[in-house]
Amino acid sequence: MSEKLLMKGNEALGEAAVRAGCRLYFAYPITPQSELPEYLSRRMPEVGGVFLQAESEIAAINMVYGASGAGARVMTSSSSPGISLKQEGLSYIAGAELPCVIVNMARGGPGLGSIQPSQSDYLQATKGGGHGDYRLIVLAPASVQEIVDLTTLAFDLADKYRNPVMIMGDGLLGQMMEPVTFPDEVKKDLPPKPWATTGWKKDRPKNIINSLELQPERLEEHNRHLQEKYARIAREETRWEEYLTQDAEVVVVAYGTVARIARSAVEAAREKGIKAGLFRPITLWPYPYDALGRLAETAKNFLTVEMNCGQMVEDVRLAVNGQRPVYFYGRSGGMVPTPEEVSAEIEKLAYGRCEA
Amino acid sequence: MSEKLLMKGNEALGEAAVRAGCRLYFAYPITPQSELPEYLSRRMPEVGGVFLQAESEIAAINMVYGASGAGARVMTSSSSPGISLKQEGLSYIAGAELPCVIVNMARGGPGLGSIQPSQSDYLQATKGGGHGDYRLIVLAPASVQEIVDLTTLAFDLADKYRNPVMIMGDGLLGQMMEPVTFPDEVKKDLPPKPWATTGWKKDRPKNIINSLELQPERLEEHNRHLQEKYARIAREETRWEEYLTQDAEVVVVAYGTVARIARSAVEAAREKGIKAGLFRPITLWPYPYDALGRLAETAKNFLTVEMNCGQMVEDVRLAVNGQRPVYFYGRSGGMVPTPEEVSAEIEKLAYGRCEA
Amino acid sequence: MAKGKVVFNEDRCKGCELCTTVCPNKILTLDTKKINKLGYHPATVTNPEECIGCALCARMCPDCVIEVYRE
Amino acid sequence: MAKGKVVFNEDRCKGCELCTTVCPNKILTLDTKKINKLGYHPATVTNPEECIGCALCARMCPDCVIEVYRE
Amino acid sequence: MKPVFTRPRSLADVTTHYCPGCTHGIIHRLIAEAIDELDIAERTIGVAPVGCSVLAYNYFNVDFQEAAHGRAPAVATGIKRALPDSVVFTYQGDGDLASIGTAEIVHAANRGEAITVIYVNNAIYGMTGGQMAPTTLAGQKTTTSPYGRDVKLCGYPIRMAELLSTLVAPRYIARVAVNSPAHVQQAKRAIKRAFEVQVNDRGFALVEVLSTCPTNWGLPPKKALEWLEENMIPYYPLGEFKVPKEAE
Amino acid sequence: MKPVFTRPRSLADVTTHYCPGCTHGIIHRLIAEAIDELDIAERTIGVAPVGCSVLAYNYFNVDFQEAAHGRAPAVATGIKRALPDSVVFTYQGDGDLASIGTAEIVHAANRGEAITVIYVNNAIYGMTGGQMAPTTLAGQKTTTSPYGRDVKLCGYPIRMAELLSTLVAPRYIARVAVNSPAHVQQAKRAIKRAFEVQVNDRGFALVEVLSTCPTNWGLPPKKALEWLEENMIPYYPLGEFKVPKEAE
Amino acid sequence: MQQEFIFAGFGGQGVLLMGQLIAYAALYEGKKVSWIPSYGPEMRGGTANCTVVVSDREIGSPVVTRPSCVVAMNLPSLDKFEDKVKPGGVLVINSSMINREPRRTDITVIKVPATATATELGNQRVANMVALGAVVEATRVVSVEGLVETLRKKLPAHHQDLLPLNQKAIEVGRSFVPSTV
Amino acid sequence: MQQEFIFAGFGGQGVLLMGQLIAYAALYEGKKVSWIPSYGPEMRGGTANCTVVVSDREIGSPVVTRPSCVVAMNLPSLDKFEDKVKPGGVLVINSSMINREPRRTDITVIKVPATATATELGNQRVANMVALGAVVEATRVVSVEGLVETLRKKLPAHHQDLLPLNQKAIEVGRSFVPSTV
Ligand SMILES: Cc1ncc(C[n+]2csc(CCOP(=O)(O)OP(=O)(O)O)c2C)c(N)n1
Ligand SMILES: Cc1ncc(C[n+]2csc(CCOP(=O)(O)OP(=O)(O)O)c2C)c(N)n1
Ligand code: SF4
Ligand code: SF4
Ligand code: SF4
Ligand code: SF4
Ligand code: SF4
Ligand code: SF4
Ligand SMILES: [Mg+2]
Ligand SMILES: [Mg+2]
Repeated sequence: MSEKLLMKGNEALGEAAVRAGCRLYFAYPITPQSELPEYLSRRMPEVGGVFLQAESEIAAINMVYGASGAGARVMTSSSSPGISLKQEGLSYIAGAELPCVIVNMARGGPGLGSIQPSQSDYLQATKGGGHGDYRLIVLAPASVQEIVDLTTLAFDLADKYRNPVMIMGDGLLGQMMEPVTFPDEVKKDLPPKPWATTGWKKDRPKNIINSLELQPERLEEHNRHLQEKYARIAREETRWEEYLTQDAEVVVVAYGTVARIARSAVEAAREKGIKAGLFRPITLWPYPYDALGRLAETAKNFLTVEMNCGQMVEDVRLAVNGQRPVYFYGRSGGMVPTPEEVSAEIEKLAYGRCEA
Repeated sequence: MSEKLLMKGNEALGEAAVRAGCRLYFAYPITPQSELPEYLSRRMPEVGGVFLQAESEIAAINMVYGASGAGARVMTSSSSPGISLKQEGLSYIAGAELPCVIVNMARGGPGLGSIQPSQSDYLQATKGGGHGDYRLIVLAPASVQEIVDLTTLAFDLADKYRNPVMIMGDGLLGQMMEPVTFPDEVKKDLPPKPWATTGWKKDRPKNIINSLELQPERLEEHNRHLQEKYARIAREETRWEEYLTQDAEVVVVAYGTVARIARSAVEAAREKGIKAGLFRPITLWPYPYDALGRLAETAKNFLTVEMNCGQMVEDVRLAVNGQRPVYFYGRSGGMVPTPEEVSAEIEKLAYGRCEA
Repeated sequence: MAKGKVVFNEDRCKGCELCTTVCPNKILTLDTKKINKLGYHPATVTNPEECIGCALCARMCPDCVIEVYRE
Repeated sequence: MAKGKVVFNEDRCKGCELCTTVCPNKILTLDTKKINKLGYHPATVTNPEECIGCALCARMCPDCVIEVYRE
Repeated sequence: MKPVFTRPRSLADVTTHYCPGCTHGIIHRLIAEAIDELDIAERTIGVAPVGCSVLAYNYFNVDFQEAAHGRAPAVATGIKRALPDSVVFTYQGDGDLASIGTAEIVHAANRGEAITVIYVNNAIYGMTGGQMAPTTLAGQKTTTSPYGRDVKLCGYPIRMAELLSTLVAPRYIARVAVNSPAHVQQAKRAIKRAFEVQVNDRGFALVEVLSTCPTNWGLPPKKALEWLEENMIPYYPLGEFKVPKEAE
Repeated sequence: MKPVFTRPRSLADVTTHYCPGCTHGIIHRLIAEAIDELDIAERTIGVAPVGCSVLAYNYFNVDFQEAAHGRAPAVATGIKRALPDSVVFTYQGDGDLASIGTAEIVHAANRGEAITVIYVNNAIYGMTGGQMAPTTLAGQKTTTSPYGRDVKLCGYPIRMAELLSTLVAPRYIARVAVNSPAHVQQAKRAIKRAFEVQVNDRGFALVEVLSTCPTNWGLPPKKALEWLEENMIPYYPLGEFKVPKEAE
Repeated sequence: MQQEFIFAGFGGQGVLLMGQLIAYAALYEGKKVSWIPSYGPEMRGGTANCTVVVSDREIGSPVVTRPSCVVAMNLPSLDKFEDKVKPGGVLVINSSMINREPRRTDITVIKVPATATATELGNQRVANMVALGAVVEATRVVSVEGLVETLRKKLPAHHQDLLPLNQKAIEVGRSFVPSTV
Repeated sequence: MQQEFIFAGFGGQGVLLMGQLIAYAALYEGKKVSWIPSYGPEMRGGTANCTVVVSDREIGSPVVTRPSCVVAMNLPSLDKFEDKVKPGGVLVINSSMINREPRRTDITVIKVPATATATELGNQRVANMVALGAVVEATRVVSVEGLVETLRKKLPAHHQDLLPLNQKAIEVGRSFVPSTV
């Protein structure tokens, strides 16, 4: 591990990608993630990699498709409106089972919205903003160091499962500086990709990167294969973190930036003698339904806190499945909930809540 | 009501739009909805309307934005990949609160997929394929006549709530011919739109069509306003149909094309003495959670049937909220479930099911 | 004497008549008595000895049905 | 004698100096003693009597700060 | 004394958010003057882009729509087709029009939509903090071309006026600059003409305006005017590329 | 007897799904011949479009990627940047390249991506059943221009070769046709040259190929060749619009 | 009562129209009907088919796995659909274009030399009407009068002169159905 | 122990750097730190600020509603942030640029003529260092030695000659803090 540096989330993500062996990056500027293309425009040439500013988000995601299909570790990034533009491309990439990393440093919506942090792209990321039955693996870091760690993981998971992986951040995570360390070694031993289109020298079957299947029977077959893969990912890669949940009566569920704020609130509640705990999903898909559902045995209430109008709360409800009440507290449009606000909500639940 | 005609779903939709007062239509060809632009390319000039084939789905949805902002009744249509491309535009339209109608004659995915019918864009339509917290009203017809009726309704709801409305069909509905009648009268008394940009003659405040709000406080305000509107729509506009549910022990939940197939299966089951019933959501958003949840009092099992790998089943679970088991049966990739397959699933549940 | 020779991969022929159109000697035609695997009347040569092996037919064939040989 | 007259909407001035650059008589300058509402030193005219009312300053002002009058 | 220069009525009486010396402001004023002179304010609808001029809707006394990034020509098409008697103009930056919005401008132009496009080329992405634009000059340093634009890797700056002039339908296409009073006067004539073409000929008109971005060019406003003159004009020649037939 | 014409090795030995007499097949063969003659099959990667040639990946003996509608130039860019020594070509229809994919082709060309683009202009959307394309001729009837293309409402057919030739970076741009043996020979030379430009000069090359769609034009294949000659070539002149410097 | 039909053949044989005429005729007789075409890549030049459901009640699935009647106007259609006919159902084959015997023995097979008959009648394009005559005769899904009336309504004005020919074709088609059916 | 800072001023006053130096110095002393800038439309030409949290434990929210210390380098910053200082907290104001008195009485106000002092020291750009000296003296968030050491590490090689000036500025800045604080 190298020296601790203070770095912005966006830049740390770029450096982590380089160290994970990513050598091609295609993107289009948008606030609040532009430090990432800016960083990589300097850094990629240093390592013999490719930084290319695409003409649009759509071009960028399709460049990713091409480069990934050619066997490269490749990344793109954007923020909310730009991610919406990539939905067709994402569906194609998932359909053709191409590994790649997509970063969303989300901002307030809908529409042009604001450039302040938000989590209102949760459903888009986890339920499929594009058409068809497909899944992105969605990783939600809560600190700059975790951005680094999950970026490394993202490339590995992408290759392991031939699946696109999204890193779901927000403007705050992208702009924030925190201390980080990087793995010293630059990733060299990348997995072989015998399926990639690298030129057909007749030493293997001809490779075709594709998501078209005009025979519905065969497309159904392909969908079954995808669903089996998704089930395997759900079994093997679901990640979360629990904090003081063992005896918690009020379980706060939050991810990313909000999870940090919620932790402060949980600590404040504990100081007041309230048995509060924090459940933090790290993979938003696959969602830790089982782990969260298990907490319903001890918890009396669940409080979902999000920087949106209520999106992950649906997954919390699905996990809790009617065993306990699930409440929601959210701020939207780029507003960030404060620890005090969350504490107040916890207290309401701990001391009995009037409204449903 | 005029004479009964046999018409394809795509064409009937076009005619219904014209009779609902829609005078501008922008779209890009894609199977299996191309009969709709083809029909309107002939029909619009007859009524002095505008048919314009856009250079892309993205251009089309943004033309819709402009025309709707200028006060017109306007529509676009596409099928799955093309709908994915419209996600940014849809988020803008929802954010700016513009009334319009979007048609998705869905096909098998993900990616290029097939051109056969599918329901695998359910989550995209209902949970927001675009960024930000927004909702489309989503109407799911199950016959050509219902396409006509819901198209008329779509334009009215759009104007009433200043909200985009999606008609969610599939390739089969678009291609199928069934008898239809149309309302005789062409809609004339369209609601006034004082907010539209029609040229500022200083007789009202200047009109701006917009979704930008750089102050997060104000964007949050706007989001609250939207959420209140959505809550109102949910209260006032949730639609569904129940068939033999009163005493049903097995409740099949299905919409659109699949609901017809499920109804055949329910009838077959009743003939065998099985107490089966059908719950058919007509609005996919707002989803009839309450009505469906109430059935948990009598039903023993819920069986969700979809032309996908399991999407609406999440909403069924949310509605049933753990009170009864919810099962899923689906076909994907353009395959259409048969009444026999569904009957077999119903029987499994009626006579006890081994697997969970 | 034939300077050239044309060989048809008959089951690939779609009976489009582009070859028959361009043959300078007009010696190609569709064999209306045959139906090939694809369900078309395949092209055939009527007067093989008049073929000059110019390969115009082959160049115009969209389905690469024709091979041409020359002395 | 002044043939022209310039009037500044001072609180709109951003002190960019485009007007001062183009004035043919170089009679415009930033008033470094003043800070306007926006926090800038606003432009001002040093020798108003030399103004010929050519309006070049106004045409170059990105913030429409200047009105020009002429005899 | 008679007023020889006053604020145009169609220009809203507010402070803009533009940086000091940014010539977006001049271009706004020229548009407002054209609208006033043609007396079309009451039927004009503007379309704002995503870019530094995203708030343009606040700066004109006409109805406005805010378009998604690059899509202003499509939005304008929707408006114009809905209201054929309106006067519709888009105001777009070079990232907006020449990068993400390439398809929309090419096809609006090709269709001959009766709209007026004001295309502000400042060789950079202003709003997002100075990234490279497709119009960024060879060797020019930006936050995403930190070693200077390498034409081998990113290609040459794109000349949209020339490119669009190959199309049949557009009636008026010109390139002007706003870096000196003389150029501003030319620009004014071109912009007015671009509106006239819409009003009189129902044709498509586009004016590319070379503009400065002192902030992201890292230059004081006065120097920015010079940089434009010395670097941009040689590569982006001024002139009228297409003019309505009767006036040819 | 010696073979004077045999199936090129790079053309897969399978039946295509194209309609009888559709000249997509001729163009496929010309590409395969160029690949064979330059002996680059083992490093060639094709990019198929969405359009009638969507299944092109089955018809060549080279690795292939299937792109989303219009995005082939972006996909090709990704491949080429990942594998600079590969030979990458896209095969695109006129709907694909000149309509939805306008931005991608303009910018791949403008960047001078070292790829070869084969652009098949048949003045219609073939695959989806004969809708109007941006290239559809004035007055031409299609399923979405049932009264004939009205240039007042939809603009004039777009000439992409000319439009792209205004850009600096492209090294080779030509328009050819495949409606007669002589034109096929010209087309063959142009296509080969477009690959050579990629291999030798690392430059962008595009060949627009005028092609027939007997099915959607509603003409027998032979008549379609004539229709192309009589209607398309006058509007879409054949020729080389840009050639590599040394050969000028 | 519900009957399900698949009409299949080459693109040019008018099979989609056959289905539409049956659907319309049934509609005029107060039945519920649905019609769906095959659509997709096979469209291009190849075969086409459509499925028609005629019923007394609301139609559930418009997609049919086991039709009560299949009309095969050419060999590929017979190959594709023969196995799907519901046991006890009807299979009408255009024997002019199909030179093999059907394998099924649990259904009623009606051979109609539709193309040949049409050619004899002077217009190859009415082969579909010949087959339709047989269909109506064999299944009684609609009355012959109803079918002819439908034709009259649906023939465009400038083609009304073709009505007698079509009517004749239907009549001849009926005659190929053995009276035992 | 946790301290939260907001550094605010004009874009050119180096307020983002002030925050980063404190964050680095605290990091080197083994603390947990976070730094966030204001970003957004106000960036352009206007004011800038950053928030720094220094803590012994993992930092929860990096966003701070009630900072324990605010540094206002100009008047708009004072107007914006004065009310936010936590009761009992510290408010450092650049009195060279701010001509009004703070209203708060429940906090410690430290007036530092930062700009004037920097000008006196010969370089107006070290005004931020003057203020930083006061901050460190008043809050003890890091040691002065640590801060200077951090500066040494972070000054680019070709600017190391500026170190003495910066150090001097910090020292003078400290002197503006009354010993009672
Ligand atoms: C879909 C989308 N992509 C990217 C952005 C971010 N963005 C905002 S403005 C802009 C570019 C502005 O540059 P330009 O069009 O040249 O206008 P300028 O600011 O220079 O006037 C970008 C990329 C966005 N808002 N939406
Ligand atoms: C995003 C998207 N939009 C539309 C389609 C439907 N579509 C498929 S091919 C095609 C056009 C094909 O025309 P062209 O590119 O000219 O190729 P051709 O078939 O004529 O060779 C369209 C619109 C699609 N598959 N995806
Ligand atoms: S080779 Fe020439 S002469 Fe021989 S058949 Fe072909 S076209 Fe005719
Ligand atoms: S050109 Fe080819 S496919 Fe067409 S008829 Fe001749 S041989 Fe057959
Ligand atoms: S009007 Fe002319 S002379 Fe007078 S101040 Fe302005 S530029 Fe100078
Ligand atoms: S040009 Fe305008 S804004 Fe600039 S200094 Fe002069 S008056 Fe002020
Ligand atoms: S960033 Fe550039 S273009 Fe934007 S307002 Fe400032 S100077 Fe003008
Ligand atoms: S539809 Fe047209 S372009 Fe497509 S294969 Fe058939 S003839 Fe060729
Ligand atoms: Mg710009
Ligand atoms: Mg085409």
